[in-house]
Amino acid sequence: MNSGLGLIVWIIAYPFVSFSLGVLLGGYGRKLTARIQRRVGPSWIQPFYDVVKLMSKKTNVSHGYMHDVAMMMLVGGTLLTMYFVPVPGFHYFSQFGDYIVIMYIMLVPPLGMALGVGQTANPNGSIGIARALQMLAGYEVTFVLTFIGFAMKAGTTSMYDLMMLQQSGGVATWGIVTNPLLGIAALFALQGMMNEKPFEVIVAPHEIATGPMTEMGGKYLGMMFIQHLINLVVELTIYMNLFLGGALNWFEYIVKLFTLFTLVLVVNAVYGRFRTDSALRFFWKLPLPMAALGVIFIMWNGK
Amino acid sequence: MAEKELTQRSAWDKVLANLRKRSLWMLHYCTGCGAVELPPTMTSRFDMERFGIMPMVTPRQADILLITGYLSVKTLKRVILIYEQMVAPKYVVGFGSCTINGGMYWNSYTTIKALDRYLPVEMYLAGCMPRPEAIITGFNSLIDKIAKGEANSWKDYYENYEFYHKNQEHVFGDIETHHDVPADGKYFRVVEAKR
Amino acid sequence: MSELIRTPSAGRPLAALGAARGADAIMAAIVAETGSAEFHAKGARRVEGQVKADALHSFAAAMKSRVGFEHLSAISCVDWIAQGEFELVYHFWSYRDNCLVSAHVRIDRATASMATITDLWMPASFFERDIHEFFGVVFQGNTDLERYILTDWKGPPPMRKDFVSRDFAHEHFQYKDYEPTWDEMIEGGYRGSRDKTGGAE
Amino acid sequence: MSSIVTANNGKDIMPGANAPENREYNMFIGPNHPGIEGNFALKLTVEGDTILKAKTEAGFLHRGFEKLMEERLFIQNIAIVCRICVPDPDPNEENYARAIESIAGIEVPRRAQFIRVLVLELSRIASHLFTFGGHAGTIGLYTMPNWSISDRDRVLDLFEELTGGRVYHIFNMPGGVRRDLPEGFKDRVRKVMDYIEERLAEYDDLFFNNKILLNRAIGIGVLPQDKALEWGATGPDLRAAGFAHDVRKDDPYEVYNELDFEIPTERDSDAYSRLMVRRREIVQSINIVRQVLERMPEGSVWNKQPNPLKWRVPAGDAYVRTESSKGEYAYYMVSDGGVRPYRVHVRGASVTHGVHILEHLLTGARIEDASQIMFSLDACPPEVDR
Repeated sequence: MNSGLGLIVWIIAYPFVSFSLGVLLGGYGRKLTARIQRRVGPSWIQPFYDVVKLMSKKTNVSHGYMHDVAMMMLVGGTLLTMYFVPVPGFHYFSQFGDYIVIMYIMLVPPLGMALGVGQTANPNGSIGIARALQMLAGYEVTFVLTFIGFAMKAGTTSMYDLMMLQQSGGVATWGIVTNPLLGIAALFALQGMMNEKPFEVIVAPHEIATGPMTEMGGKYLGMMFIQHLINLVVELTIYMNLFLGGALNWFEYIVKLFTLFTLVLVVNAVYGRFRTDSALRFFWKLPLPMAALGVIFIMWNGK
Repeated sequence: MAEKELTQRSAWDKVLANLRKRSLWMLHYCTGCGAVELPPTMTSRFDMERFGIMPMVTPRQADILLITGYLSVKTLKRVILIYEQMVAPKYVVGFGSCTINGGMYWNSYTTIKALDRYLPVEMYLAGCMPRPEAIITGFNSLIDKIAKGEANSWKDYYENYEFYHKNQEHVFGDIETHHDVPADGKYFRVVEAKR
Repeated sequence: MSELIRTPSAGRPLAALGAARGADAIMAAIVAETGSAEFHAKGARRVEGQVKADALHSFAAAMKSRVGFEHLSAISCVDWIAQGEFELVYHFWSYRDNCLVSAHVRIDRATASMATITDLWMPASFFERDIHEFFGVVFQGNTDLERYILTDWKGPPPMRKDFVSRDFAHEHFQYKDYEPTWDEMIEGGYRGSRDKTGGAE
Repeated sequence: MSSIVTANNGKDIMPGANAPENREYNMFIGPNHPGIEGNFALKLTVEGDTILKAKTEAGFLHRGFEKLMEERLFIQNIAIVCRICVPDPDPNEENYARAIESIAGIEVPRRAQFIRVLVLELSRIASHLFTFGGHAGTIGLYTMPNWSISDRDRVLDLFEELTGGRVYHIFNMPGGVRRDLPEGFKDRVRKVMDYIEERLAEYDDLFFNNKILLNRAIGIGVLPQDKALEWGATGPDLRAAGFAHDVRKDDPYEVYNELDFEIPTERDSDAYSRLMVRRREIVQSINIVRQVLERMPEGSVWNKQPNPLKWRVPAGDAYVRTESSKGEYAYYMVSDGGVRPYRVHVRGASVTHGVHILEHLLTGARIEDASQIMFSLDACPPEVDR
């Protein structure tokens, strides 16, 4: 499938596939949260309705050039990341870029958001962005460290190779089984990466009115929603490929994706949000030492 | 005019309206005591999210402006600013008797008596205060209106801006908002459409 | 059932404040400490009396420090338009005696000026600002008398008796086409346009 | 903080960039603030994440109740007083009725007194459950509001059966209450009380012992006892500072002096203590409700009053106090012997801790904690605005 016509079809269809997956994930998330809260909850494809509604609004508010470009950086950066993350049947771009590339591209959306929100000149937005960048120092360091440890052991940084390595021996070779310390530390980082509670202070509707999204309305918010939904898939897939053995067929992929997301959501539903300083303190006290220990452990054993 | 517009709806408009009605975000701006019946409506027992209705915190994101009860002059000013910041199509829902005719504050020196003189009201929910069941029924009829393409009161604000602005000035003396409403009307092609 | 993290703790024992006094003992203490003799008991746990306007500040200071009434419950204002006076009522509560003392002060309606007690009780600043806003009484020495609730208000102080809410509303707001008339049928009737001596300015 | 300096001659590229007036910025929270019990605005002067100065702004809910009451008959006012405090309306009715009774010397039947206590305590439970939901919302734990507010609905259903209204009850009349208990009502109240007691254990697991709540609420917004007394805190906020004052005990009204209950207090006077005082008060209120149901005597519930349209109250004044779920709630009523009250002054329970105490506690706090501090004081803006 990774050549010729199949490849072109994949490149064109992939954004739509991951958007659809994102819609299903988002809808599932809202439904599951509602069930935990003893509610019926919205439709299973509610995010789709939301996006259609937002994109059909008559938007006449623009705060300037950067505000518009930021939306492209958001969606473009996320789509680019998406192409480099291998999924069943499509890993063509993995040969051109390993996890280090992904790491770089993944910083484009937050950067775009920071620039765009900066131009809206709303203090709530700026505070939200400041918090987002601070939180980055918490989860990003942890996640990168876990990856470094993992890559050192496997001797490769290519996400596809790492995935195939884990697939070679069933569950016993999954990253989370072979390196439980790294796997669990990365799970915390994933929670922060996805902005789910307890690391949700960036949007905190109670004091800063959804932070970066304060001034976004209509099509701008629609773009942010699309980015958010695709990002859900991308981030969960990255974790899956690194620690849960990835997936070779779509059935396995979807089962793992939803299971992982369920875990994230359940934690999200029963915790409040940390303050920024507490969140950083938490990251540097528990997951980061855990990841560092894991890396040291690997270095010790490796040589 | 409304009938003519209805017959002119294309198939795409109809599909869009049917999708749009499934997602309505309500601005969580509670102007009066009616707000106390909103938490029960939002939470487990009545669960508004079943219909895709969610509370949102900023005007830019919201579709529905719910005026939950009496509006004091001080709040009316904020409500007008908020309304103009919202992105069209937007719907004002008057909630409770006080928005209709002043309710039990008919002789109060700070509350306005008729909301539709200052903002275009899509729908009223009568009662002091309406029960959660009434709120949900009201929202469902708003959803039906949107599906049929009849919820066009927001255009009225651009078409008859002089009327609303005159009334607003009658209360405040002079009011300055951040939006150039007639220009927005032209941008949305609402004002031309009338001619 | 899970245990709560923190167990309840005992509060400050009321006995530490000293034994509670009865109304007579309180009145005796007031006379001894402030020299105001015009106080009388009014039901259980209620004592009230008159205080001269210029003596109020020293009276309040003595009440707080020496008589032991450490809580200012409220300051109320009444507009006696027929007598041309405002009546300010200071309500003091004693945690020790569980008794309320209401000190009534009459001030002239035209000058409407009074000494502040914000230096004694911080909560007084809310009540004084409120009375300033709604009655137009100026509290000398209170630095925070700017508009709080009626920020954009242009009319006269609304709680004065010569301000008629209904007339003001008719002038400034737009009504629906119908209007209730029941209030003209009952005793006393609508005090607005028929008896428009002061009215809304 | 060091100033921004270039290598060139040590000159500032941005002169004055670090001057205090340029480091600070203004931030507004509200009035469309999700989760407060009404509109209320905070104007904050902020440096970084720290609040340097806080100023409250009220008046968005001002309806001029005190003026409206002067222009209406005594009987009409019963219907509007409950609107003054939305989440906890019954202390208003209680105060209004008791002020008239005290001026006119009207007797209230004993059964009516018990029913009033029942209604007041149910209202307190409902109000506290509402507050838990709001407080949990400020730290982002949205499962809690979903649970506690829908449990509050069970209490509202009881109110609806008893009084006909879910939120506003218009139930206390001068001289008694409007209706007797319906058939089998006592059993239904007991059932709801048992249910809420069970649910409190679940709330402990989800909310009161939640690690995030402990992390965020302990040590936040500390109001020392001497300051609490000096600044005029009342009710649960004063009891959280360890000072056991409760109007129900110290200035008893209705039949509270015959009932057996405790006043929960806390020591630390932070946001968590104030929350826990309210949580313990629910247990006490359930206890009071059970006692009331058990001891309630038979008899009439209303001493008939004359023609309401010509109902005059003799000249006189009265200051009545009630313990609402927010604190000391008082009415000062003056009658000149006419058909309308001459003056009613409403001393809302939140006028001290909703305005000045909040301003003081916010100074030096962080933005993240602002809404939590506000909620922990349980200030009710409609009481401030009236």
